[in-house]
Amino acid sequence: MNKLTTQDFIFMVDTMANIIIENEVPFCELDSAAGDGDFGMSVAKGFKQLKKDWNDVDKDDIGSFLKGCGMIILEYCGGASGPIWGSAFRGAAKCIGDAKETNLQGLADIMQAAAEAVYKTGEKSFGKGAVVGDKTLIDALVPCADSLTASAKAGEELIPAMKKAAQAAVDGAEKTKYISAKMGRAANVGDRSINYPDAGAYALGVIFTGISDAMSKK
Amino acid sequence: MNKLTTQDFIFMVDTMANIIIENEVPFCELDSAAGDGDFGMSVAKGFKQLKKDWNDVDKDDIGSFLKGCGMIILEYCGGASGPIWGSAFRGAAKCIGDAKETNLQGLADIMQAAAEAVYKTGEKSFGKGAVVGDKTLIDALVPCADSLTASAKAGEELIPAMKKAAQAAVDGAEKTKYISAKMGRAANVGDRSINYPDAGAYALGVIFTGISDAMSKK
Amino acid sequence: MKKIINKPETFVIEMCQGLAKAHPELEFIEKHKIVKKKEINKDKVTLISGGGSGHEPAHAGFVGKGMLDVAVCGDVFASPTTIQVYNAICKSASKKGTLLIIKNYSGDCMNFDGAAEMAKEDDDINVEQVYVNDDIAVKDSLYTVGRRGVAGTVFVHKIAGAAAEKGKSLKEAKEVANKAIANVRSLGFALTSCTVPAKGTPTFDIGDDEMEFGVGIHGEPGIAREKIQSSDELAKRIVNAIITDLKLKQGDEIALLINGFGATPLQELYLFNNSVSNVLEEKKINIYKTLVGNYMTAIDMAGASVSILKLDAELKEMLDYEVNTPALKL
Amino acid sequence: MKKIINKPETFVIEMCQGLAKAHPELEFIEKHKIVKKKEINKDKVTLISGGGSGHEPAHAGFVGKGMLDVAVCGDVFASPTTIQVYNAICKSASKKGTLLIIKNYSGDCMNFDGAAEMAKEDDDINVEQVYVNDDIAVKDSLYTVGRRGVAGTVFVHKIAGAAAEKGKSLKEAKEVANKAIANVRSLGFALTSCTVPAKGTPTFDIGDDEMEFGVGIHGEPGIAREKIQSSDELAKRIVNAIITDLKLKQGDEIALLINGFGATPLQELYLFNNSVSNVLEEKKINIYKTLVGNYMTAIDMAGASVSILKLDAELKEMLDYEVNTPALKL
Ligand SMILES: Nc1ncnc2c1ncn2[C@@H]1O[C@H](COP(=O)(O)OP(=O)(O)O)[C@@H](O)[C@H]1O
Ligand SMILES: Nc1ncnc2c1ncn2[C@@H]1O[C@H](COP(=O)(O)OP(=O)(O)O)[C@@H](O)[C@H]1O
Ligand SMILES: [Mg+2]
Ligand SMILES: [Mg+2]
Ligand SMILES: [Mg+2]
Ligand SMILES: [Mg+2]
Repeated sequence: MNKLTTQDFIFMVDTMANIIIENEVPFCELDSAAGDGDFGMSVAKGFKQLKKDWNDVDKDDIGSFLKGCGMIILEYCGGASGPIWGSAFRGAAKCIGDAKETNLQGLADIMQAAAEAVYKTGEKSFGKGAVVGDKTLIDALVPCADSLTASAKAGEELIPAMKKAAQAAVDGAEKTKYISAKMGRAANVGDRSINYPDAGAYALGVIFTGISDAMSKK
Repeated sequence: MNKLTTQDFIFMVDTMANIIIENEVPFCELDSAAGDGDFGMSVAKGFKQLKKDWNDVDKDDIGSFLKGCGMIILEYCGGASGPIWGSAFRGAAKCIGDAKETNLQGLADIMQAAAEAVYKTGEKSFGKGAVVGDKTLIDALVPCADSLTASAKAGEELIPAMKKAAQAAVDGAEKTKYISAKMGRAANVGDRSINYPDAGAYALGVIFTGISDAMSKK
Repeated sequence: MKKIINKPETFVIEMCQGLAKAHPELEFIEKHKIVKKKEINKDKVTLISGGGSGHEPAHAGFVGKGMLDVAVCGDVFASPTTIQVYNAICKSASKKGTLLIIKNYSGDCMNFDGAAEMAKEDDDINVEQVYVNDDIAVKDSLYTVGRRGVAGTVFVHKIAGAAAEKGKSLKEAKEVANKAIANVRSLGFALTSCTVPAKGTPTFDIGDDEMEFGVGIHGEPGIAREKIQSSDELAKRIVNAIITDLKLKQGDEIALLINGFGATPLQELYLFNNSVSNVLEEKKINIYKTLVGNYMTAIDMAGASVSILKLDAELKEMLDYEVNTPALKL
Repeated sequence: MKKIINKPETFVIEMCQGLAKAHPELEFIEKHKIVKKKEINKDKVTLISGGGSGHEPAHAGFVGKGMLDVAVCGDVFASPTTIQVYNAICKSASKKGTLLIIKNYSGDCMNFDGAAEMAKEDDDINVEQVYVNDDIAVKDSLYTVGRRGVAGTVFVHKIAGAAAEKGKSLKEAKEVANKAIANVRSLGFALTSCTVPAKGTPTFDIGDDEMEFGVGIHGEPGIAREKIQSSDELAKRIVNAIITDLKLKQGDEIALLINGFGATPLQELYLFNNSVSNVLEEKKINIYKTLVGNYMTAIDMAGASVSILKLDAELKEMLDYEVNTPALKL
């Protein structure tokens, strides 16, 4: 299996939603250390709504599906997560367009586009978006996307590449423990965020690991 | 020793003040069960002020001394305790007048007058004063006064009579455990005051015991 | 004990000083712990209330145009002394006499009554008293001292304050205050205990899943210790109890006070107001006016009470009258 | 978790409904969680604020004459979404344009900015934004996102509200709001944690003798975890820090806000006001106006903050202007 169809994306987002909803409380707890403790709730809220409106989401092609998801996330995820996750999905949608099938390279491009969209969202409000080392979910998203890009270039298989990328996200999240936040709410507490991983980055590690596991069992 | 001089009364009130001040917190705790937890503080406040103004209190005769104490107590004891303890002291003062010396019979009369004054204070505000069984300090004060009166009649010695009277106060306070309050703030909680002694009655038991001990060691 | 405090002994005085500093139209007389209007209007009935401290903003926060002229501040949860009240009466006497609004507690009754007697006898001041007894948690019976006065007192201050401001006589002001008292009922519950600063530890112990139903504003026990109920369940139970006691029927008009006990935030009080208003709407009782907030607190207790004042044309007129005090402006 | 609540999922909606029921001049649009004036004045600049819920009475309690026209309510401590804010802008547009007053948090900035962009592009509404960043607990540096917006926001609402009411243009209202922002500083401390209803357990653990100095209004960590200090010590430290940051000098005139975080009762806030006012008096800084109360809370956190607004003639004029909202009436 080296192709990803619209159905695969639907399956991946569904898996993602389930992981987020299951982890609502732990994700909140992660955000308590240096943030305000609502991260799990904020993302879960959007993904719960997504599951509720699931039948109404356009599933004609990958792009329409991801855009539909992005709009619900923007409307229902609270806090910083709405614009960030919403823009990631919409950026990804724009990148893949009306394709109904893609491959590892396509997935890598989608993830790069998502990371780019998150950067732009931050840039619009703060003059500069988050980059790796600012202690945000970018610290997991960018290594993950880069790992996919490298795997595609090296001609690796899809599933192992996804597993490797998930591990890159986990490693990126782990690194956020040792730095102090420069973006997001946690930046307010400066060095006191040290020793706690960024909630968003950590969550992406959990989510990507879950998705690659689920895909490998398919 | 069968006489009580002005000096003895000064000594007894001083002892009383010390006991009250020492027991401020435990007396508050007693009042927490069915009352509002301030009894210790309220009485201690008046007696602390009394000790502060000690040198200015008229000590010419027993009556003037007790009246002087009563005015300070009325002015500085908070809650129900100001009017109650104030009236007790002023009632006692009126009874003994400008005598500089008295005996067991005189002490008994003073205590009866104090109890009567407390009754009158309640009557003025509530149409009826507290009687034994209403779960107030009357449940300790009246048996104490009655014991003194009986001892005087029986021609007993002063100190043993005071010890007996103190025990009567303690026993009276003990009995308040098994009844529900009909007067004072604790009356508001009715049967829920059962199992807890009345704070005022219990305090009188402690105070009279302390005074009779101190007098016997004199 | 976690409080913003210097030391318990000076708690009440520093608090009153802080209040007077925030509201320059009021003055605090430290010697007698009295908060009063700087300018006493000699041509209207003077209104005095007070009681133990710890119920802030009651009572000092209700001193101002259209409510009280003086608040007498006792120590925390302890009635002010007879001498304090006596001084309050003397320092605010008007040509029309003085009405004391007393919450029905032994200590308050004895001290305010004693002070009234002194002012009448020694100073020829015309003083009358009313006693607020709105708490239906406490059964009224021949053997007891009657019901406690709790948050419904705020309505009595408001109504009597308007009457005085409108130029009513002492007799008339007393009558309308007594009408308000006859028509107001309250019932509350606590989720946590309060902590009296001088004692430093909670007044009562309570389990993590428990509430004290029918609690008093000093953390006194109420009707029963129970498992916590939802906002809707509490609302139903409390409103029904008050409806029965006040004999409210369809179409009656009421004023509603959702009162917090100190540590319960406004968000919960508004949520609780939603529950309470829903029950009243179901019963077709018309809510003419609603107050939501911390009006008669029990230091830092978490919990709330509901007070309902049954209205007629006169009470409505008094309720609508302008009021401008630190804690109530309409 | 001890709260008056039905269930966490409906907490914000029920609370807003309860607020609208208590204040019939306001309406709550449930679909977008917006609390707005029933009648929008089309001839003045529209003022919109909001943010996560849990700060009550902020922001819905400041909707009314002389302050906000609309408050957009997020979930507890979570910014409202772009779509919510966008709808608030559309439903309250006036001929003079709309000013968004945003507390400086990533989520709020992104969502309010995104909504402003949508309203400008799609609906040709004239929208401007100001960002409140008064919390001096957070160091302002090139590497961070700037200071947090906390209780000083209440002054910004008040000042901008008066400017709008006086008929100023959007540009002028924005300017005076920015002047208020430039002149307001805050610093606070927490004695206990808050508990987010959805989480159900305290956001942070804190010892019985500890405080969080410099805490944020979401229970975020501040400057340091320390042993509790007395009211006077806290006042000295906080006032001195603000004086330094604001460069206040003898004779300057200020407005003072002693703000409670939710569970701290008014009595402690007044006592704290006494301590704070004493320090300011010593420094010969003139207190023109004082507000004491729960204005910008952190759910049920115990603690308080001090906000100081340095005044000039224009800010004084705006501060004195009539205001009539549920939570602030002057
Ligand atoms: N500028 C940014 N760019 C990318 N991610 C960000 C940015 N700011 C915050 N984040 C992410 O958002 C997470 C917090 O989300 P959430 O708790 O919903 O927002 P809030 O801070 O408004 O409470 C952080 O853990 C971080 O990963
Ligand atoms: N009518 C009364 N007659 C005699 N003693 C009374 C009466 N009412 C109350 N007491 C006594 O006063 C005590 C409570 O005093 P205190 O705590 O100072 O008053 P408060 O009830 O105002 O808080 C009770 O324990 C009881 O002994
Ligand atoms: Mg967060
Ligand atoms: Mg008591
Ligand atoms: Mg008391
Ligand atoms: Mg948040």
